[in-house]
Amino acid sequence: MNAFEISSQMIDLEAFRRRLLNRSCGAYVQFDGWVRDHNEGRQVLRLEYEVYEPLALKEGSRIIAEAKQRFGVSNACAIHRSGLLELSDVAVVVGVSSPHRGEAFDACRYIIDQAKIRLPIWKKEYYANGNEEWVNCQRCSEAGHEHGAVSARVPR
Amino acid sequence: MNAFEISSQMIDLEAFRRRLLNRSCGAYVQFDGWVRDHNEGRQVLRLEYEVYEPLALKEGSRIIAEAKQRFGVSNACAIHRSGLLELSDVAVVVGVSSPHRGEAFDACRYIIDQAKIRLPIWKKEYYANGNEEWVNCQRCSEAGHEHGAVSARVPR
Amino acid sequence: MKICVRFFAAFREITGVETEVVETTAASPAGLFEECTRRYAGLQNYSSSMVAINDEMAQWDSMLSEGDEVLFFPPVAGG
Amino acid sequence: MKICVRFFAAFREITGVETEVVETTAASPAGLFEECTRRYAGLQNYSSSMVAINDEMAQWDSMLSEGDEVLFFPPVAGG
Repeated sequence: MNAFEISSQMIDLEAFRRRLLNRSCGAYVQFDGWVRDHNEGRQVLRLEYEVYEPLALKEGSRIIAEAKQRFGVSNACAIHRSGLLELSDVAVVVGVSSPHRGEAFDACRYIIDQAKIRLPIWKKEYYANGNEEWVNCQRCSEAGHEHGAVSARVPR
Repeated sequence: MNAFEISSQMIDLEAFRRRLLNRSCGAYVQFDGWVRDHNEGRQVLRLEYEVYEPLALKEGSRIIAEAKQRFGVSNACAIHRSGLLELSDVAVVVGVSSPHRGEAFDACRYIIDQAKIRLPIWKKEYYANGNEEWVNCQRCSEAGHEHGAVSARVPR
Repeated sequence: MKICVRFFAAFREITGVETEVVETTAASPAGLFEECTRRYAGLQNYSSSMVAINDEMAQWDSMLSEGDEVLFFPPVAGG
Repeated sequence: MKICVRFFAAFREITGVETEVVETTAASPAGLFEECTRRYAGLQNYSSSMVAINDEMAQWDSMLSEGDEVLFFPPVAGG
């Protein structure tokens, strides 16, 4: 199994967690991204993830490898959903196990932060009023292009 | 159910997580403390937690309330085990749900950091060589008494 | 030279095109995207858009070569 | 005055005592603990030890009152 996966099916969290169990680890940190019923004041009914898999898998594995190297954690995995999701579904899960907790927290946060800005994944929200809309990464819009080597503003 | 609990039984993680599910939350961060097979170079076989429940419950609830107030998260819970634990058992679990992820990470870390230094809980490790020992909170020993109002060095 | 262009998500919906092969003199993805905005009304210079060439993330000023596949990504929103 | 003293974890194992009622003139938990170290060989001044009075965390220089229950906690290690 790969450290980073895309899944069109509901994520099996128990199986995910078991992959990270390690007797030499005292700390496990998990982040779940849940489908939220609102966004910027609008009522969300469901959403859809479009994923460009070849690159998402490559870039996702790279992020995991960076986190392991940078924080020295024992193990790290993530799964991101594609397709249609309902409220409270798990859109993404990141798990990190490590002998101590500090680096597990840091690595988990690094992975989800990077995943949100580097993976070729797009989210379309369906609203209660019948509208639908592609959602921008809020932080990207606010902060401009902080994606290091992989991003650039389209020049005017 | 209380936000902070002590349990002498194996923790049911699925039930724990369900308590924190919330449709208005997009982020869930969970920390598990696992029983590790080593500590400071010694092989650990199992361990035992002694808990002074009346105060642990009071202080644990206080920590959760502080985290909710300080970071503005929607929901936070924790369960700490008492009694004998085997390798890979979950010794403690902390879960935080929140609309956004930053505060969920911060609150989860605050709760486990505070729990480790403020709760009247003691850990005895049983080693492969037949020895057993009460384990000090490493950070406490290193940093001295940084527990705010609740701690003090025993004066000489 | 011939370049294969792919549009994703919002870009695909704006252009109505998923994949097209274009004949271009653009030297970089930036120039190529500029050509596209002239061809497709509504295609805009999103800030934080990204570009990939042959399934590798690339720079907007990377060099294009004959037969490259250029992927135009609107701002991403994983998680 | 009479004070109920409770020892936990390592302290209990060192003293061999879980609960005892002592007659003391100590004004604070610090003084009371000092008395205990004279009574129990091996009971030491651990740094980061904590004290509680009547199930509330307390300071080592808090005032003791007749009938208080004083809990001596060796350094904790939750999680």
